[in-house]
Amino acid sequence: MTAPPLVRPSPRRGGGSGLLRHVAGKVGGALVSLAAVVVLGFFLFRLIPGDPTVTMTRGRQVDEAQIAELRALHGYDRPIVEQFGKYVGGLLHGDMGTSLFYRRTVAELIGERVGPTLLLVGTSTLIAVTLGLWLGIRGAWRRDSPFDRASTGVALVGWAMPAFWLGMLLSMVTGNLFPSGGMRFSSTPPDFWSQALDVAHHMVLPCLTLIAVVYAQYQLVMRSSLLEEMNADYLTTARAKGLRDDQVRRRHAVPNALLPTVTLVFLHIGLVVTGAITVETVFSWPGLGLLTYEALAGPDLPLLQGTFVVLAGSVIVMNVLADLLYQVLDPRVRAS
Amino acid sequence: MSPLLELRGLGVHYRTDRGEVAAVRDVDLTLEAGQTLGLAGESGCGKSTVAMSVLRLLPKSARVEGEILLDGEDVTTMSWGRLRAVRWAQASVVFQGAMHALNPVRRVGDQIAEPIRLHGGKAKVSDLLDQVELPAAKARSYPHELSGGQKQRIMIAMALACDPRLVIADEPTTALDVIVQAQVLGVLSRLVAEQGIGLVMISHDLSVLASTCDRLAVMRHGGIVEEGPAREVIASPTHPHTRALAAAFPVVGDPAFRQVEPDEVRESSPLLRAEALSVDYRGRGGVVHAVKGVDLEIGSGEIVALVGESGSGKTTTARTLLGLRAPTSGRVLFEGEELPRSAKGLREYRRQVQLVLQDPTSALNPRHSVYESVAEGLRIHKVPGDEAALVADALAKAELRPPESFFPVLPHELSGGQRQRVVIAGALALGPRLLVADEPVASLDASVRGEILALLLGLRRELGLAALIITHDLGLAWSIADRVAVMHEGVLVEQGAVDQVLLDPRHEYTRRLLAAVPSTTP
Amino acid sequence: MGILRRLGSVVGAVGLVASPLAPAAQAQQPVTLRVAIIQQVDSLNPFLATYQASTEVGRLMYDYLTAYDAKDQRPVEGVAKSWEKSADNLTWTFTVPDGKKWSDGQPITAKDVGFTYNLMMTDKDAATANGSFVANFESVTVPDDRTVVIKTKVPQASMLALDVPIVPEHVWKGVGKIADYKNDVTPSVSSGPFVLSEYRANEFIKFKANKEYWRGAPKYDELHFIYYKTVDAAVQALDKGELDLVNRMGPAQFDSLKGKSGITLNKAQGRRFNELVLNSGAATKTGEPIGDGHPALKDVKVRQAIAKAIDQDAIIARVNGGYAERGTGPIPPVFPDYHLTPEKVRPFDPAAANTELDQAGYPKGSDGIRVGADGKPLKLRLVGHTSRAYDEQAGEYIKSSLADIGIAVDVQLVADTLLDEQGVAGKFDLIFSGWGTNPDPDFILSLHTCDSRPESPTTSGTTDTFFCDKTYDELYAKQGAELDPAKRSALVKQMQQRFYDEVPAIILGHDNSLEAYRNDTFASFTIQPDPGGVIMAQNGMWGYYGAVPVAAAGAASSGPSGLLIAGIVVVVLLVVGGVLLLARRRGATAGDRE
Amino acid sequence: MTSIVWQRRRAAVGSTWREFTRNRGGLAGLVVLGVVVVLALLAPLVTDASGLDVTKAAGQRWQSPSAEFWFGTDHTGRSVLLLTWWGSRISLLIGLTATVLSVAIGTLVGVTAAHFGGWLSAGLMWVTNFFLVLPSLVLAIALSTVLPRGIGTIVLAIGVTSWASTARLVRAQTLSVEARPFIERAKVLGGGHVHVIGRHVLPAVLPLVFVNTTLTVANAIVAEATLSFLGLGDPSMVSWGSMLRAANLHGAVSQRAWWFLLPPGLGVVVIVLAFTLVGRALETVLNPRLRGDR
Repeated sequence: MTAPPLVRPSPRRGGGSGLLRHVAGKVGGALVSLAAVVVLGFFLFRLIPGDPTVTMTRGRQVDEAQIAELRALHGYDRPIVEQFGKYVGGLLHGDMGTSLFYRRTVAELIGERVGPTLLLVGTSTLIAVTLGLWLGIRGAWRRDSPFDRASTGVALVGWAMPAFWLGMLLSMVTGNLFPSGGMRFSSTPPDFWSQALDVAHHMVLPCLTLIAVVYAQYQLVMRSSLLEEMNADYLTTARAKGLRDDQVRRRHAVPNALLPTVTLVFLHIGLVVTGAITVETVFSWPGLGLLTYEALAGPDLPLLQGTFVVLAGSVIVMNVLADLLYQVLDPRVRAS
Repeated sequence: MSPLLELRGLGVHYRTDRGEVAAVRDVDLTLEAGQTLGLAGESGCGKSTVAMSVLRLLPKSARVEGEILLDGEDVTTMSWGRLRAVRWAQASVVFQGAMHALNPVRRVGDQIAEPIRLHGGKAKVSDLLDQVELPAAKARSYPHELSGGQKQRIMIAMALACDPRLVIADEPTTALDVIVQAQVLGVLSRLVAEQGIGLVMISHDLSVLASTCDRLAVMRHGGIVEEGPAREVIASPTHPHTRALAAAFPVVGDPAFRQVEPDEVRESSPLLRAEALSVDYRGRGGVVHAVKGVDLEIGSGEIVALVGESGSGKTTTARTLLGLRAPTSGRVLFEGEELPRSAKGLREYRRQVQLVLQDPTSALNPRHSVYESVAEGLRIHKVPGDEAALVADALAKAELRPPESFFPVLPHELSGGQRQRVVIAGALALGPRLLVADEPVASLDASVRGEILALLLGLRRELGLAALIITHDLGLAWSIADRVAVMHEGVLVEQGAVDQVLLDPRHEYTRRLLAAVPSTTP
Repeated sequence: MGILRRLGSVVGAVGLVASPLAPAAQAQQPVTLRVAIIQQVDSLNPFLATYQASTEVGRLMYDYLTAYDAKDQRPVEGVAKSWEKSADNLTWTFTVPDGKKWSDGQPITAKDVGFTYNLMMTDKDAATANGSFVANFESVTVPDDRTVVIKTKVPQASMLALDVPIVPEHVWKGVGKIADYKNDVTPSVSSGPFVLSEYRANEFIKFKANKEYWRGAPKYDELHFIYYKTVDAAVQALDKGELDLVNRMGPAQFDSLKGKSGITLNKAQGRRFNELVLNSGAATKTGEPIGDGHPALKDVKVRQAIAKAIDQDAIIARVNGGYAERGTGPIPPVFPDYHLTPEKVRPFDPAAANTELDQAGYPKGSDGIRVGADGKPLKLRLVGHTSRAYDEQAGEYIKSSLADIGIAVDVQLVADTLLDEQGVAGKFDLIFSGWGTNPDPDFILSLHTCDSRPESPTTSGTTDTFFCDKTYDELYAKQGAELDPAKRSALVKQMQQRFYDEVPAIILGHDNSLEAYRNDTFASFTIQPDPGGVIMAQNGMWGYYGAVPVAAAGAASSGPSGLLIAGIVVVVLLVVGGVLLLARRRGATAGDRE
Repeated sequence: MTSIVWQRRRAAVGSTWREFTRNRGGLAGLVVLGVVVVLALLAPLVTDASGLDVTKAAGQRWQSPSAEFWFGTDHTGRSVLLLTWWGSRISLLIGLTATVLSVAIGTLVGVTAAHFGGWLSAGLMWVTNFFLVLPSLVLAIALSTVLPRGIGTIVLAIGVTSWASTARLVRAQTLSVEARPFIERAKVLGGGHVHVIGRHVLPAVLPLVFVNTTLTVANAIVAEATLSFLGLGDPSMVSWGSMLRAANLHGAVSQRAWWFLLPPGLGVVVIVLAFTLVGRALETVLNPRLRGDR
């Protein structure tokens, strides 16, 4: 076994005893994990000392009766188990409570922020994956070449950078080229193309920042994954067959090395999402990350709880998808 | 007309951190079409390097000198384009360990078809599969879905895809069970005969080569020490190395190879008994019955061979006898008493029964010196007395002399045979009465096998040590065991005295096993 | 990085070329005032909106019964043009003039006023935000379309400062449950100068000029409030021309814009103050002590010594960057009628403070820290907000200042909620606090009366000081009933003097309001008060309403047009880059290798 | 006999060191780390901590670099050089402490899960996988929000959320060591759990843990910077993260105050890069599989 360069593709599993059973097992496991996130989300945010109703009524003259009423309204007077039950019941109906700060439902707030985050994270992931895989393949194939050394070096530097710092630097360096923040100008004409271009324009810097910080993961993983395959006997077989170098790489080495990497891409979407917290903060991108940051200021516990459950939950879901994708992609796992 | 393959003064050097290391020196070989040339030698003798150099498949750190003439054309001076055209179309390779030589994520049919498409051949995958006696439907399989023998046949089919004139088979049957090995060798021989292909066959196993090759070259330390017609080389080897190699593959039934003196076989009191032993695994997809109702007895001072193919349950049986896993049903008796279950009781038991593992390299912690490895058991059991003296004594018993000089040595500084002696010394330090040896010589080079076996026999003679030897090799059983037990799919199908079982097998499976053993006496 | 930088420079080059083209592409844009909004808008529903930003937005859509004059903030015409009160000061009659219209063309009548007030008096949800204004109302009646009669239970001094948006009855009577109504239907039915035209939570709020506005339509077409998460982002945007108006700037940001072409700065007197509360004995209404304040702080001499030891000018210079005015009482200089100028200004004099403490019986211990009569050393906790840079820095100053007079301070910065917790429960020795003030001093003065203390140890009061002083309370009662402005002013000043002398809190400073706007798009704004007033966060909407665009400045902003081209450039670059990469990859793989 | 053992160990360390020094990146990283650590340790001796006190700030606000203030001043007039210097102490302290916590938990869980099978192992693996999947920063944010501010909280938040990958790595390595025949031999010799873990598993796993540690430190330092940037750090301490937070809050970008933005950020980059390089070099040395091609 070996230490991971930064991260390591999940180990391959031996031939399963039926795809269906495996899928059921995975989905079941994920449901348990989701449940754990929900439990964690509830009890973690009960750790904070003090009475939330007092906080809510700060600066207002209220009497005992009003406090009691508020407590009853929010259910704080019930036993903790009952509160938990109510919370879970609410979650199942998409009710995550009400933000103390915005005075709107958490579900509604999260709902309107999901889109921008998906757009930002999706775009940057797509580009980062393409870039990372390409660089990783090239680097590994010409191991220790100047290209390999340079690109690995650059990747490591990118990886070492705090995303928010890079973001601030970029916006300082680029001057007036790109908007200072937000997702669109208020004065852009409402037609689709103007809006799309406007959003694209706003997205350049946050996207670049996320890519620069994230792509290294993919590059380094792809590189080490391919390096591991480089000495594989089947590549000698392929060469012996008379295949050209690029054919050996494209047809044999890369497909094998790609499998663990693809899984990783999905696993890392969770990390990208958390990276998005700081990047969205720096660029005022109106997504879930910024919402989390805003929730920190109070702190707005119901909102924080909501974003926690949603972010952690979505990463778990991604993880299951990755696993299922792996089932489909890798014949060794897929077949009986 | 030039020969199919001619090596003239071939030398291969590897550049390493410590300078150039010669892997192959001054090798001259010639192969005519329709001929089979065997290349024999122990691991590291350079035989695979020779094979790989023919298609210039050596790593970049290798430097090749001399000429490699393929149909009169020198491979070493070919342009890349020409070389690519020659690869597989003129000469193809059946690689060692088909498990890794096939791309795990592509269907085998595609992999067979790949060179055909590349070199513009006309062969059909289904025909090729037919030639190697596989159904055409297997083309849609992935490598992991096939058994070892099937994969090796796929490799052969692939090698034949472009009608090459030369096929190089590098250890094509290693890691296959005897019966499968016999089948694969049969396929290869038939194809050579039918299609007039030149075949270079590389193996460490002289018996394999003897049964298939016309000519035989024996390599050692990168050079050829003996070459000639196969029968001659084996029947009357001139070089001592060849003799050692030949001796390491005992011929079942040949008294010359039987090392047990008849008078050594004596009646003895039972030491270890297994009664109706069954072991189940809880594996993927349900329960696996690994061992089914085995009754086995080992007398004190007796050597019993437990023979079977891989997966027959013999190793599981041994683990259970050692108390490393609990039987599902049945029981194990040591000197008439059932094995203890408590950790303390088991620890005591293990002073009596010790294990010798297949691969001494991995059986020794690479970080521990010989002294530490041998003293490990003494420390665990807190054996009283002078530790250093006890260690020295154990090493001496394992014929590592002078023992003190081995104390600080790390395993990787020892040869394979020495390592196995260290393992045995570690076991002996505790003064056991029974050794369970799991394939004790399988991973050793042929030339040192005899020594280790002789050591085991010597220990029996001097210390009265009983042994249960687990092996897939009937020749080995023939050479040192008093009694043989044959295991097949978890069941002991036959057991008895060696002469009786191996010379006059009753069970059909034993007969099949015996028939498949390649023999150096044609 | 290399790639990024290269990409950046290429984009940069193209961007430079592109900028001059910008105005041409931008002919028929409406004239727009773009304003940064940093604070959240909690609701567009005026009955629910409590945040300052929300009420400011509300003022654009809905006039109040009366307004505050832009120049000196005295009551002027709002929905009502004139008013009179009865001799007993309990009945007020307001007249709504003819001719004012809602933006949908319906007339504005007294019925709308009556509907609004009555809704707040009957529907608990409708009283959420501004219920305090009508809490004292006996009845609101509408004898005819032009007249509103309000009867109060006791005389109410704030009758001409009822900060209640008057909503159109014909829209709101069909609303149903007020608490659930978002009021984000566009276009809104407005009585104010602007009509809501688009609302995107967390992105922007757009308004169009209300052509029906009775004072006359604004001089430009659209007003956009654009969200920025940090002031810094807004300042950058202003610098880049993406914005026209920014407020709430920090001193550093304000300074950074000094001397920039195209930007005019406005340093205005603010209505906010920062204070350091000293726990002079937290207790409930009934006088039951709560919390764990240091007993020495109950001694007014200690409090006065502390006040003397703190160099307020240094804090203003360093922490406020000079952009604040020295505090005395809670009412800021922007309201000169009520602002206190003490007869004897307390000097910054650590030596005197030391002497006073020595005399008062707090000798210094061996470690240099003073010890009280009870043997308790004067080690004080100072609680501040982690979220506020001011607390962090001012805390350091206070710590070192008090160290000079033998008082040890442990600065504890905590989350806002925790700070609230501790503040409400009296679990502090020193704590940072602060308030914004209204033109009418009643509320800010009420905070320090005995009745503002909490009902019980587990509830919260409105007070932050827990101050309870008979003299102060008597003065408070008097000023509330005093309807003669001059006399009331004197009373208010007396109260503040009492507050100043008793030192339940030290008013550290009244922050300046720091604003900036682009003078290449907008020529002028109406400030309140004039001079020295603010553009944004006024008691009114004058700043936005009175903005005058630069003639033909309609498309001066290069932002949106530059963006079109830059956006295209980026897309093109990405495509070209991709093609190049592919091409290079082919080139690379064509090479031959073992 | 112990002398032999020690001699051998010294020789092993020596050869590892020689191999390590052949990796130029790793060596450079190590030198940088050494310099930074020494500087951080020297800070109280060489510099005057009172310069960190806003009340005693020596300079004007937002001064650009000059002879007096090499890195300029911040929003309160303090020397950015001094802040960065002292900030390195907190960043390193938190990074290292959190790593120790994380690696300790990870190693314990990993070895336990691999060595003792059964329900314990299954349970531990489930927890490990759960933490592995859970975005650690999100959890760390939640933890630091609900716990009182301070260095301890940050360390706890980072340590408790980042151990899972170590645990998985250690578990895999333990499994692979335990699959080796010498473990079976040790068991047959009568060795119990303590013997097997102490004599065979840990010595084989620890080098890997060591490699992992250097990479974990890198992660922990970035995590600290991120948490501090989000305002979850100890507000009374100057760390690189809190400096960047201040830079962001007080408008370093709009001021173009690059001198306030660059030093703390570069500090993080350099330290993280140094740890990563050292980690990668160690990995090449201690892990033969990645050692140069044959």
